[in-house]
Amino acid sequence: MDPRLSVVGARLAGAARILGVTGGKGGIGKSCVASALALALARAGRRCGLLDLDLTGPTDHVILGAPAGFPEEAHGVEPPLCSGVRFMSLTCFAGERPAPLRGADVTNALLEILAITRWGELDALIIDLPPGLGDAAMDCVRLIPRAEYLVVANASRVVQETVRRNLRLLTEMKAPVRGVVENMARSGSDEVRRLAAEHGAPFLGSLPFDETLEPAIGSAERLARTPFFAAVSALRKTLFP
Amino acid sequence: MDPRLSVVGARLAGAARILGVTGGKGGIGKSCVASALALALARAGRRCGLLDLDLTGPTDHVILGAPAGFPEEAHGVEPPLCSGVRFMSLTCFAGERPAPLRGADVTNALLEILAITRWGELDALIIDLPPGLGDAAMDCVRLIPRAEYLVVANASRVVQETVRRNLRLLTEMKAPVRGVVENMARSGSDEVRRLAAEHGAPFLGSLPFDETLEPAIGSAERLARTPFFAAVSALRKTLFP
Amino acid sequence: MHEFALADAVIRSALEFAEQGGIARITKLVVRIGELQTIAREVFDYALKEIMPAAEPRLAEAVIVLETEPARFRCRPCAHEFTLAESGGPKEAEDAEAMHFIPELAHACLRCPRCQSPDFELLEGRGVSIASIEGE
Amino acid sequence: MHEFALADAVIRSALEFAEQGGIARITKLVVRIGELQTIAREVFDYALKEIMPAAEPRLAEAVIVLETEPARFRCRPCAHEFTLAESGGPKEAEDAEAMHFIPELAHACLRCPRCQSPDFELLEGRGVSIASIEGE
Ligand SMILES: Nc1ncnc2c1ncn2[C@@H]1O[C@H](COP(=O)(O)OP(=O)(O)O)[C@@H](O)[C@H]1O
Ligand SMILES: Nc1ncnc2c1ncn2[C@@H]1O[C@H](COP(=O)(O)OP(=O)(O)O)[C@@H](O)[C@H]1O
Ligand SMILES: [Mg+2]
Ligand SMILES: [Mg+2]
Ligand SMILES: [Mg+2]
Ligand SMILES: [Mg+2]
Ligand code: NI
Ligand code: NI
Ligand SMILES: [Zn+2]
Ligand SMILES: [Zn+2]
Repeated sequence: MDPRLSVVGARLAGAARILGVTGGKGGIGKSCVASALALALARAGRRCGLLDLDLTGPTDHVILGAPAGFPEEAHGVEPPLCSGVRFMSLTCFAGERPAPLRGADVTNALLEILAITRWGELDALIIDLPPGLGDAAMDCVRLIPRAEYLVVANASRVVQETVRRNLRLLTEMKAPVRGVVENMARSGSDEVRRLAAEHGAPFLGSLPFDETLEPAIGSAERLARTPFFAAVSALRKTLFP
Repeated sequence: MDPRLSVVGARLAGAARILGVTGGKGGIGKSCVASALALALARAGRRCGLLDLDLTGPTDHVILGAPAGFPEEAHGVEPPLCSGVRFMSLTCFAGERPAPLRGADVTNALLEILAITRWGELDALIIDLPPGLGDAAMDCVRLIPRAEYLVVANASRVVQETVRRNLRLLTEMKAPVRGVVENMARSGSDEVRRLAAEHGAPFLGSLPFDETLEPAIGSAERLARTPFFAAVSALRKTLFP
Repeated sequence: MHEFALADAVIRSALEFAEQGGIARITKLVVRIGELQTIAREVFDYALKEIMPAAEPRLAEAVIVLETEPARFRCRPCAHEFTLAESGGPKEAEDAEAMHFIPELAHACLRCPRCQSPDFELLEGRGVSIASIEGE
Repeated sequence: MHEFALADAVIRSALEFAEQGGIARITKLVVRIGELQTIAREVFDYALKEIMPAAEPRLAEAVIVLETEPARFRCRPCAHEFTLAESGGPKEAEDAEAMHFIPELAHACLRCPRCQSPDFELLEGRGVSIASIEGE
């Protein structure tokens, strides 16, 4: 009998809403959107958590410039406050070491993190998901049935192919899709809007391709001054009015 | 007892060399590089196979414009010839249907594909790997011990973080890294060269960021006319002289 | 008939086993066929005979038994256990063929009959495996 | 002391079990502690008592038994089976602490003593689990 299954709900009970950032495809900016969204929530005075569930390719600690080191223990693990965001990632424990994890290990590690992390009261918990339709994505749906999803896409044909599969699957699993957002938008194209409509999901607009994003990575201060962040802040208002 | 384990070696015996295209990070162009490399080999008169092992996010069929439909069966499965490349992907069987696969399913599906596919004589088999350090990456090392690896990277900080973990792991698993290539290079930056040097891997040069690549996706003819393809063809000469 | 490739794997596996165990003659080989892969016994039996090396003394007198194993699934989200028939089975011929090649495509073709989830575990009856080998 | 969070999980799980089984009083609870997580028995015992609801009649008389389960691994590439001691154990205090929080970080901290691969299976001795519950 796995006692962790009995405690996940209680650990997340203080989070008013839970939003998974997904899309199936790697490199479309899920982690940048998830991190910026968490930051935008914090800057708007909301209590916000960010959980990086891309266990074998974590990057949110790089984007936010989270300091290294084990989190505080107090009747569980306390997610460190990082630029106003309660932050949790496998890197809090693994540091720089690469952790190759097979599917069953991903499920176990994810369940352990959910069982021991004390988020406290949050207005929103943002979950950054890995690419692929694998263990983390399915466990998120299975273990956190009240999670809603934000799907990140762009106009590229290979991205559309992957995002389409992801949207079909979320719909089949009855996971509520709060909307689809286009990232890295360069010019006015209608592909992502059409993709959203195809699946009956709201299209939440476009986040611009932003040359200034990359040099801002690692500093919340600099991130907050980018046009990308301004667009994510507008998205934040739509998602968390 | 799993009989498939006894036949993998024999099925791949006709391939003179096997090259896995990896990098850990999604969206850095692994699939574009793998597909273009296979195409470049075919155009250079080499017998080449391409195996898409990104089972939950396959895209090589989109990039090459591979026709749909089950492959021919003849004492096994015959990889269809697609623009001169012997091509195999889960999409040959799954079509448009999304296939959510947990880790153990990935291992099983991958092993089944390896056990039933008759590649015949090949000068090179290119394997396109998914992002992450998970089941497919580890099974590739475990089941195909003679595979060499090409690591795709770029100058982005989040990419470097992920590729570094991937390189450390390949080295630890004693998987031969044939080299590191920079993709989507925009200007002269030295990050990827330094990353390669850090891990004692050859730096194989840069593939340009190419605006004309995206509209060429889906047609081998158009792909072959892009500057990206010209750069991949040069890389082909280095890797397969 | 990709069954030949699987029969080939079974034969190679049996010979490997004999090699490692220092077995001179395999007397009995029990092969299990999972229901999910819908391999017809006769087809597989024919494939095994076709693929069998003519001049292979270690297998010449082996009795080959084929057993079919029913497929059983358990849904992860709702814990419901079900059979292939209870899942409704493949909806189209294409689904059946997809699972014939790659049984894991069950996750693309079948759903939990109780909650419709594709996130189920295949407990038994996947594909071709060797249940036992006897030799001397 | 994140042991409190795990002890909390154990108590909730036991009460859930009692609820579902219509059990009025739990008489015995056997908790297994995997070696890999290096949770000290005394710490966990203390945590269980601290976390135990004071006014919980269903648990008031339960005998709680803690068992330690040694860790056993099997390497996937080379099939070698080994113990935590045979792996050489964690090299640094940081490695031990990482596995204390997330036992799967064994794949970042330990290697197969025969072939150095991080691709091994954890057969036994991972973390905290409930071995059995008795009640009436
Ligand atoms: N709107 C944007 N403009 C420019 N670059 C972006 C944008 N969004 C993301 N990127 C860049 O794209 C790369 C991948 O982003 P990341 O958030 O890691 O994607 P994912 O999490 O989907 O794999 C990073 O190098 C990041 O800096
Ligand atoms: N050199 C390049 N120049 C411009 N776009 C590229 C280049 N390489 C890849 N892309 C684009 O980047 C996206 C991701 O490429 P893909 O090959 O699918 O990455 P991966 O397989 O690593 O996830 C695609 O939209 C593709 O068109
Ligand atoms: Mg990411
Ligand atoms: Mg991440
Ligand atoms: Mg790819
Ligand atoms: Mg691919
Ligand atoms: Ni067949
Ligand atoms: Ni602790
Ligand atoms: Zn179900
Ligand atoms: Zn080993």
